[in-house]
Amino acid sequence: MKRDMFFWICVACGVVILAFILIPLVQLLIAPAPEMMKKTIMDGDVRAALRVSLSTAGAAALISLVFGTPLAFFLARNNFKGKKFIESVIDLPIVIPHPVVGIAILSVTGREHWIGRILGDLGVRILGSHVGIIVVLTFVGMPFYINAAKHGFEAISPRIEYVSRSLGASMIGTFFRVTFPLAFRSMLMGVIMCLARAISEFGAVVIVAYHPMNAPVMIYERFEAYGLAYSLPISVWLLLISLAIFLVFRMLSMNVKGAA
Amino acid sequence: MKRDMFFWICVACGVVILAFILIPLVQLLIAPAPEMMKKTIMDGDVRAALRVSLSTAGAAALISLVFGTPLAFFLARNNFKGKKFIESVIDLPIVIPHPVVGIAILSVTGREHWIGRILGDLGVRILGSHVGIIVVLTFVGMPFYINAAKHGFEAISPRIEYVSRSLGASMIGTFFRVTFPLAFRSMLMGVIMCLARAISEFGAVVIVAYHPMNAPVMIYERFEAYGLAYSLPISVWLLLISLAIFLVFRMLSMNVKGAA
Amino acid sequence: MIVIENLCVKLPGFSLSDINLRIKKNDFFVLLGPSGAGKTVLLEAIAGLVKTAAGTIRVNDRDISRLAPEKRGIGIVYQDCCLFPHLNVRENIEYGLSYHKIEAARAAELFGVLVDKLGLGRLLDRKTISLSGGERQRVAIARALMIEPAVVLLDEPLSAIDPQFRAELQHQMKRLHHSTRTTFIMVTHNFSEALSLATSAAIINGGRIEQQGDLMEIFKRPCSRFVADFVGMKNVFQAAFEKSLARVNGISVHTGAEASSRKGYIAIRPEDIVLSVTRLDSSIRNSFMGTVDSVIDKGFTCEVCVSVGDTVFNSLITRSALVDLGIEPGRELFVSFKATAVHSF
Amino acid sequence: MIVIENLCVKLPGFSLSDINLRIKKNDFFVLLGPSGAGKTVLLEAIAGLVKTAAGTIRVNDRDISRLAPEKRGIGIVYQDCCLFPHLNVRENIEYGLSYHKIEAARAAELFGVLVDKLGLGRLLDRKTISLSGGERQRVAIARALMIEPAVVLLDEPLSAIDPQFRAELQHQMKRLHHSTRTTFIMVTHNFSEALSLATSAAIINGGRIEQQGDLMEIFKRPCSRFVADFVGMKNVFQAAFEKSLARVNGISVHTGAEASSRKGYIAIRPEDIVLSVTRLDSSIRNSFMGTVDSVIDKGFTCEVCVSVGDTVFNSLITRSALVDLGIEPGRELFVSFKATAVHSF
Repeated sequence: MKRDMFFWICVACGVVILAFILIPLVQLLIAPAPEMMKKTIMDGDVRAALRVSLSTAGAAALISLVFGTPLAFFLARNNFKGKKFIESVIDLPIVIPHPVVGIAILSVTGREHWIGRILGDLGVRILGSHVGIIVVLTFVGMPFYINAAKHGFEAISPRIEYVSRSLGASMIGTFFRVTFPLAFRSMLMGVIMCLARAISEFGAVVIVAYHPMNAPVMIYERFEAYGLAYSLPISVWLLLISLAIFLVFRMLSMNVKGAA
Repeated sequence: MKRDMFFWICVACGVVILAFILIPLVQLLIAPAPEMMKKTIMDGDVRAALRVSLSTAGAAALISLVFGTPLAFFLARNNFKGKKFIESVIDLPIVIPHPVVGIAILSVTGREHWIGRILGDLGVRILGSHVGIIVVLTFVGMPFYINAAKHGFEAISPRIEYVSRSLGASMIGTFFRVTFPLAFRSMLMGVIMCLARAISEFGAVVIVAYHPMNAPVMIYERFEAYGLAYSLPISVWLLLISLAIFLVFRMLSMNVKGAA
Repeated sequence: MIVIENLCVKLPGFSLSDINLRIKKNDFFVLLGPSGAGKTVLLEAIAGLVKTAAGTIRVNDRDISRLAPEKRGIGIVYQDCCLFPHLNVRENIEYGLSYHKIEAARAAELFGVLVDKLGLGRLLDRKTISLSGGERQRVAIARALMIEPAVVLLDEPLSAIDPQFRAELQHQMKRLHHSTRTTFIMVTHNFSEALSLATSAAIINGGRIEQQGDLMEIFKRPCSRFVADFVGMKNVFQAAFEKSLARVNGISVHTGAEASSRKGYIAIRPEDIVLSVTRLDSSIRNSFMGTVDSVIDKGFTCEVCVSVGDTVFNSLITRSALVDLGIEPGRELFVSFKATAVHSF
Repeated sequence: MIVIENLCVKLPGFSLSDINLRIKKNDFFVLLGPSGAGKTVLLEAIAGLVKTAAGTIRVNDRDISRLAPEKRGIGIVYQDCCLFPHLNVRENIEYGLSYHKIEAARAAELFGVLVDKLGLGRLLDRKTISLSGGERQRVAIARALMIEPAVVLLDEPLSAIDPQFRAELQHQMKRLHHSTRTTFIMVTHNFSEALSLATSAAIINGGRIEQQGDLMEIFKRPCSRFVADFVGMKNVFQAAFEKSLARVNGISVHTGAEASSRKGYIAIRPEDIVLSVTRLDSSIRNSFMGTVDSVIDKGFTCEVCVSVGDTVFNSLITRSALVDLGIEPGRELFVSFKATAVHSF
């Protein structure tokens, strides 16, 4: 098993790609001085923006969990005409350009559209509100949760549920006693992916709600208004949050593979 | 097999989610009048923006293909210490908030950083250039290609390559005569996913290059400057391009499942 | 008594048509068939796990065809066991108890019997992931029997187990069947496994029941070419019948009875064919001189192919007989079989 | 001649230790072992597909241990065939030709022979996806032999095939082996399959060679408890030896020769144990009265367990003998076996 040319081409490509990804990120992390980092996090506006990012993304993940789980389970267990279509629709938000998502949401929530009028009568504002941010983050994040949960459910043999039913458990009983414990980790991974996607979103949010300002919008504003140096510290803080979420996700996914 | 409560909960969630995704998109598609659509596409600026989006995204996909394929194959065939780390690094760009990607790229390509100085000496400008857009789009798009290609390679039993080698073919010969034909569709799907992701990017691009203006940036500019109505037609054009790409991808992925 | 009438199942690319079965209470019934014959689908239809297009299933005169699986009282044991991986062995076995009104004392007694008969005593606190194939299968059987179902369906329980341990589990299943009042319906594609466990059986192929009844009867009198091939009837020849004679490629074979049709098949089990160096002076009516084509060693026994003209007879003999007769390819000898060993159809 | 010396392979969670094998040129050699014994890994090590930690492999006096797989001239046929799905049958078989300097005429001749002997004529233009298991396996064998390798490695070629078709492929493989100069090394966990195909063999377990040599010799004289169990020596007892007597649970068993140690095991093959209703008046030295425990029906043969005191003997007899002797559980009869049938180790 000598190392041939093919091996060295692979290694070279690997080194180039890793450097391409890591060098900018590491540079970003070491760029601001520690005092600057500290000063930034003491700034009330920055803290508010980070809080907006985390709370709206968390809400989007929760909504995806509640509404997405039954649909994911249904798709994992049933084959029917139109299933491919439904799966395609669920994947749609992933490929839609980010500002277009914002434009699309605004186009149905304005006063000219019946949905917008119903929302208005209910006192729900989308443009420039927390609710609006949560709506667009759910839109972009939900496919990640549904797909992860669906894969988790698909990995469980339907036969194991059949056995549970033959032993006397109903469908709902089987779901909570067998399916949920076995799919728990996949569902958690889905929630985290949805969260990560929601926190990283900028293009759709900046259209629907420039204020209340979330962290990505604040980075953009500071970059535009004051230049690169002033946007660095808050970028680093947001990056650290994203990396922490990613790390949790990676640890979960490694355990899944280890157990399988 | 009666339809129980569980079934109806699943159906209800499915209807809510499909409506949530489809209604804004359909509304967006039907909002602008056909003449307006036509007028928009005759506008030289709009055409230029779409051209920038397509050409930079295509370049990013091509770069990902060339550099990513050997790495993806290597990861699919070898187990070694640090493999998980490398895979994590490759996934990193997916979770990094979009404006932070732009900030990170700028932080190493400015005059203060040695990489920026080298690029400057070579006459390569990142800020506000096609090259800059291609760099950030490659950054955000490459993970999608590498993961898809890796899965494609993993789905091919190494034994089938072993057989080819036992019959006298070298590693490179085996790759081109056996592995590539079998993984071709997965690689193509990876290229398309990379392309779709690159076309949809806004946050990183708007930081690195407001000009030359690509389509998402133009949508944002028109929304900010003239309001929702003026951003609609170009949003629809970009959405149609994304949907076409997505459709091609879906058709490919259905055939893969059909053949397996 | 289990009565299945006109059962049909339509799945994409596969269907079960018009299944009729009658299985006696407390029977050990075997469903035999090649892979892809629809055996597992039939079990799942009985258990209510796949949708049936038509037909009824009655267990002890109760029509269960429209009931949810959890209301049918039918246990199922899959080939791949399907243990609950997040529960230990004891929790797996006791899973169904909470859904059934079984007295605690009765449950404890039954648990003891199953654990004892299946040799699970030392495994009760183990995680299922650490069990061997045979252990997993025994846990799955105990779990199914713990709720005292009217019927237990076993889907090739022996095939995923190392050959060394098969005999033991076979033995345990036989003893378990004797000690319960549950009807066992087992699926297999292995005829000798069926012979060791069951007395009655049905042969299924391509989604249809080909034959059903007493197992030895099926073995001796297969009703179709497929059944004959499947149960190992190697000597199946096309024949033209004249009274009690069958003409096969110019050879006249005596059969035990007059044929009802003019054309058909005859079949002779390989172990019913006797080989000898001299013509046998006995009550055997069929005796032909032939040449040994080949000898296939099967371990304890050997399969000898002998050409008589254009017809090749397949005979199964013991190894010692092979040596005693000095059989080797090219040697001439006599092929003999009784008229009553000839089965025509 | 293939000589493997001190071969070691270290994989995560598994290793092959110190493998030594000598395989004659043009032999049909069988590697026997239970699943997980390391059979496939050993084949892949020989073919150069897994990294070896130590040791040498020589084929016809050429050390190939450091060569790339494509330089070794060793063909491999996997259990799951691994046909190239994007090529048709003909393209699969001819895949290796472009890498070998084989004259066109010679290649055409060889192609013809392989297609003919393996019955592939009608399949040549078919897509591999439409082939049955047996057909796929035959294509894989033809593909490997097409480049005339010095050695072909067969990884359980029969196990994925429906039982009905196994005998046929077995037959074809035997004939193919006779007509080529290629050495066949086949892996299997099925002892009777090995007996039908090969003459010499090695038994592998837990990554080590337990015994190697003539197959009948291994069958008759297993060198360890594991080999005895594996090849089906059911009567294995712990014994204390006194000259040519072995004491087992209070019974004295005559053995053919004096034992070299004081403690050990004796083993008797089930088919060497004779059952009779009266004591046999013959040259048989060992004869004990016992009680029938159980009868396990194995189709053509039956396994009868007879208790003699605390010792249970396992005897394999034919069905007709079972009926003639009227054997059933509880019946008393004699268990007899020749001193030369007792194997001590």
